[in-house]
Amino acid sequence: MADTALVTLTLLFVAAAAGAAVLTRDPARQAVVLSLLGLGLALLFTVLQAPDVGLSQLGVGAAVTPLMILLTVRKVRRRRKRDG
Amino acid sequence: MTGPLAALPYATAAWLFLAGVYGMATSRNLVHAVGCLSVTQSSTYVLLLAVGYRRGATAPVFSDVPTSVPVVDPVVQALALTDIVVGATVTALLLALVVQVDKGHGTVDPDELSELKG
Amino acid sequence: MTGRVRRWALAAGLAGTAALMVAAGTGLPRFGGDQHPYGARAVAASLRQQTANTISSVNFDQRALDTLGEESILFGSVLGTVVLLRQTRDEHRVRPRPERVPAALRRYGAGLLPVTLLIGLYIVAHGQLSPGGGFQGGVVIATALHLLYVGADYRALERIRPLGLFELVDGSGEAAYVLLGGAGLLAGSAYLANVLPHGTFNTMASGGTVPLLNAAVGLEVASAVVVLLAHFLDQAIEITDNRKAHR
Amino acid sequence: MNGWLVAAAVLTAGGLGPCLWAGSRGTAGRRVAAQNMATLLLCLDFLLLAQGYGRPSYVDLALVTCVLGPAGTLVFVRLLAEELHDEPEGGPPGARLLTPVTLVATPATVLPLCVATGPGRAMAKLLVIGVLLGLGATVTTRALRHG
Amino acid sequence: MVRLLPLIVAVPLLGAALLVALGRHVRRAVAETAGCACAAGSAALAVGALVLTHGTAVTWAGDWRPHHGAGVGIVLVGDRVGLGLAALTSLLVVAVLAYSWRYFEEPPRGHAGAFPALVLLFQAGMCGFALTGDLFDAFVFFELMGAVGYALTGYRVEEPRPVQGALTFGFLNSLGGYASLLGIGLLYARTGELGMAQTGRRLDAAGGPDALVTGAFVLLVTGLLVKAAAVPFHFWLPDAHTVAPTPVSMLLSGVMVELGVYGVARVHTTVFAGPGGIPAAHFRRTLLVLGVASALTGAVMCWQQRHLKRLLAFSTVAHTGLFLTGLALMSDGATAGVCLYVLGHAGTKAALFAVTGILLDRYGSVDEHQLHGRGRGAWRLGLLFALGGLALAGLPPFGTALGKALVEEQADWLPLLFVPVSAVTGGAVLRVAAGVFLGAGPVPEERPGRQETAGDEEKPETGGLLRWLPAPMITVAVLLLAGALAVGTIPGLAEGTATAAAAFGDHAGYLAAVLDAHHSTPAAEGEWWTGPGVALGLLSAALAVALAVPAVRRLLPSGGWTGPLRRLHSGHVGDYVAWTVAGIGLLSALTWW
Repeated sequence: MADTALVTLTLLFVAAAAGAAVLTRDPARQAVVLSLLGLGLALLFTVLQAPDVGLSQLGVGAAVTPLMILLTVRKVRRRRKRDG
Repeated sequence: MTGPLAALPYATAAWLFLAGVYGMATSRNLVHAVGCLSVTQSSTYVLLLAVGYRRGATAPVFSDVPTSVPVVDPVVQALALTDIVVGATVTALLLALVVQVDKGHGTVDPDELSELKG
Repeated sequence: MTGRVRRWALAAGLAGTAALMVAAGTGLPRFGGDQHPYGARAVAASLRQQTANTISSVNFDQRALDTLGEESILFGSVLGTVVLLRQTRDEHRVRPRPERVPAALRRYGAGLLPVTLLIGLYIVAHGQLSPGGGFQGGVVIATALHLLYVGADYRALERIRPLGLFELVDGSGEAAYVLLGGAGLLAGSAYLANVLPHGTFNTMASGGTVPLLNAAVGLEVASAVVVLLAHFLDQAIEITDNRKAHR
Repeated sequence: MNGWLVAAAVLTAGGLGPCLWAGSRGTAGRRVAAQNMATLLLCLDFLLLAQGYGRPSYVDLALVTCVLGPAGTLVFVRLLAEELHDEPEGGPPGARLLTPVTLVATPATVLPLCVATGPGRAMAKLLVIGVLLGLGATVTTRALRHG
Repeated sequence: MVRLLPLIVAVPLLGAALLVALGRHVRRAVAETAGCACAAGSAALAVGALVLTHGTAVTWAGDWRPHHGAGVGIVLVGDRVGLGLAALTSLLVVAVLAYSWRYFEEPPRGHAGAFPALVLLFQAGMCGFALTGDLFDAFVFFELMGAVGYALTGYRVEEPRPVQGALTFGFLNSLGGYASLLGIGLLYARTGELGMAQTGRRLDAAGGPDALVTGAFVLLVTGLLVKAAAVPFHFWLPDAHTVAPTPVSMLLSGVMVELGVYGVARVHTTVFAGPGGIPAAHFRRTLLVLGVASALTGAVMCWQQRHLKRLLAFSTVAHTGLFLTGLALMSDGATAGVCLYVLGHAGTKAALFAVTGILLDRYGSVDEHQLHGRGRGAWRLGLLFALGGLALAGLPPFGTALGKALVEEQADWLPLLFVPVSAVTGGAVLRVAAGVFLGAGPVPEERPGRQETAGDEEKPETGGLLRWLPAPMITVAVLLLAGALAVGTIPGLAEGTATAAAAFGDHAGYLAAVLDAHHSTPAAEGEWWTGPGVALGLLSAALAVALAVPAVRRLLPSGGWTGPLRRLHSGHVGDYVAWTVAGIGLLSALTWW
């Protein structure tokens, strides 16, 4: 019972986070939502009894990918500012 | 899980795929589009792990449980792991290309990229 | 093409794809079912090979060729990113100003760096036993180094990050994986065969070649992620071009 | 019925859900604060799950979260510094919540778990995670409030 | 020998790893020599395996052989077609590395071996994809060639266009790859297997196909069709091939796209061709519609181009369409024809790209209008280019013509598609050859306001303009064209192809060879040139000339009616993504009803 509830809740969380990530059109803010999606996926994998995958997802989805996105955004903004 | 909830994992996978595609197709910012691509990709993880799930079973890692307990499918987990690496690296490559698109074209709005057509 | 045509194509495509998925979904087995033939065989094979973490056994033994491909993708993407984000002729580097970081943050970064490194090494080392492995641990190790960036500034990170060395390790990790596969052939078996003694179940020295391949992957992933992030950081912080917008 | 899993479910619905809500709207500062809160709650969630499933090895997830989570937040703070600069004095509203939540929720989760596992290596691991969480929360709150 | 199959993939990987690890310490010449040596070693292994083994070479990675048809390992299947493609790929990679000897002005600082290393990784991805007998492993290698392909396409980062083309390539291929993986997931849910043979056997045992099998098929082939650039999944191809460095375009057009076609056929014959798979009529209909659409779109768009590399890229779309049409017939004779056609096309197309690259480096342009008459002195280059055009049109005895003739024999209506399409693509090349190298006809006037990609902004890839023709470049182009000629003139090759095709199309034979180690060699008569085949080849070559001559004199209408089609090729990632999902919808409709 608690198992079912956990799976259902995390699935809903992931689905909602994905929708939010797509609809957040500003990439810097999207990076934050994507990080939340990554955390949600890590939790989902854990309740689906895949801790190995959850660990990967934690590292990649919650840290590395948002970092790369933010760095790209920063690079783009820096050029904009210089071009004025 | 029974009843309509039983379809929820699969429905979530489909939703992730379609939502990501929608985002990519309507995106006005290439960085945002790359983010949407990673949403699309997460549908594959969800589908794979949902397929391999087994009710009342635990992870196929026997460091702290006896080898007789029922476990979920390890193969899909290995596939999902590989898939995550693929996703991260593709994201990195595409973002690197976006940086260069910005340098070359001075924009990251796909509507303003008009060099290749016809 | 006008936005209108795109919207129609997109709407039709999404509707069609959704219909396909719904229809296909009706044929899927019930969520949480008991039938996993391949999974059951993989668990049995893993136990025969004395590998407690079945996922590691699948990744580094039973389906080790997939992981070779996966590592090559990582390796190729990092190389690709290095090439794509290289400093071109019309670009120059601007040293960033040293950042003023609050003392608490500085201490936190300095204190957490070794802790995180240790956790990363632990995750790599226990890959054949408990959840984790070369990839997961490698990412943690790479992230640990970047605590220097948040705890101090980019110059501090650059000082402990000899990129040449990391590239050497990156390449060596990939080469080690390929060569360990070849060892199977030399031993008279097949490529990537697990030819080492399998050891005792649930100890550090179990799983035959699994821990070795795992370590090779750990080396490669840690250094690959460092190199990857280094190039993004360089672009975001240091490299400046003289180019105006194209048009 | 497994009390630990029920607690995890409650934490997911009552804790992570609102974090997502707060993280998908509003200013950048509010979003980062929500993301930071989410890592904290996720870490506690992992601890509860490990106990609920009877799998001590799942604790590694919490261990990784409690170091990567704050690190991620600090990266956000550093790279979004300009946007966070526009926040009102004292940081975004969510940031104020973090310290009290940490101070209440972490012991409320870790101590019962310690009781359940009993003394030993597992308990030491739990305490380390608790301490790291507390430190992380303190540092990230400060960073969020002072830009 | 069979055990060594994985080395075809491993040798280039090792080469790439060493090139990166030691990249800072070796000189460029050493790095490039080492790259060539690794590629050649892999090529030798592939050719050796092709010559020394008979039938289907099967080897299990890690020695995880199945018991009673059930196993846990990954199988590499070196059947004739797979090995042949691996050999073709490797040989082409050697040619490309030789062509690009000292090609780029300077490699990235501290990375003398970056370009050869990337090409080696690309080779490993393509060979692995050709040899694997496992669905997920195929996905991994698919992604490997994709990821490296994006980086190679965007290699010249100083220019705006390559990075845009590479980005489009990356988005669409990744999207396709994820669709494929969803398909693999669905199949796994049904069968609990990942091996192609195992999956096929389980599907057959489960009885007739249902919506899940159809859905899995559609999603799985979506990725492969994106790679194969079939309409409406093709939009990335012209953008990527136009801007990629010339040696990379040679590989992309020469083999990578064809591997997508191979993947569709391979997955179909092994997994879906049995009683539990997709009904033959549905598969035929799907492939025919896509094939014909690609052939026509490619031909029309090819004719309209003035950017030489874009012109060649669209001709690849057209020829891919012809390959798909040939495979749709699902007969051994047609498959054999397609195999020969692919071989001939690889040589021809790579040679044409090679010559175009030389033009770019010599004259600083690949624009038909700007180059008009400037190639008058370079008669050898002109001759090569014109011969390439004739080969593309299907002039006997080139391999393209033999392949085309063998396919056309399979049905009466086929020449109505094959002859015009190959004539138009060949004619477009001949038109360019006449204008550039002979200076024939009036100088084309600009048509302002027209939506098109001109080729006058492309920068030479060798630093400065070349003052003479570099010997390695010319030699490679000549050898490639000679290879295309050899395909049509060596009877042994056609015989071998016939056997290969018969085994390739044998669903039950593949399953037995992989799972039961039960080898049978289906007998197959090698077809050879026939009177009608030669006549049709001559006809399309003549048509190509007949099209080119008035085009050079500006006597043909300007093709304003193609405007809407051209506007669809908008260079907009969002548009292309929309078309890709629309394509999934189209595929569903075609396969379902």
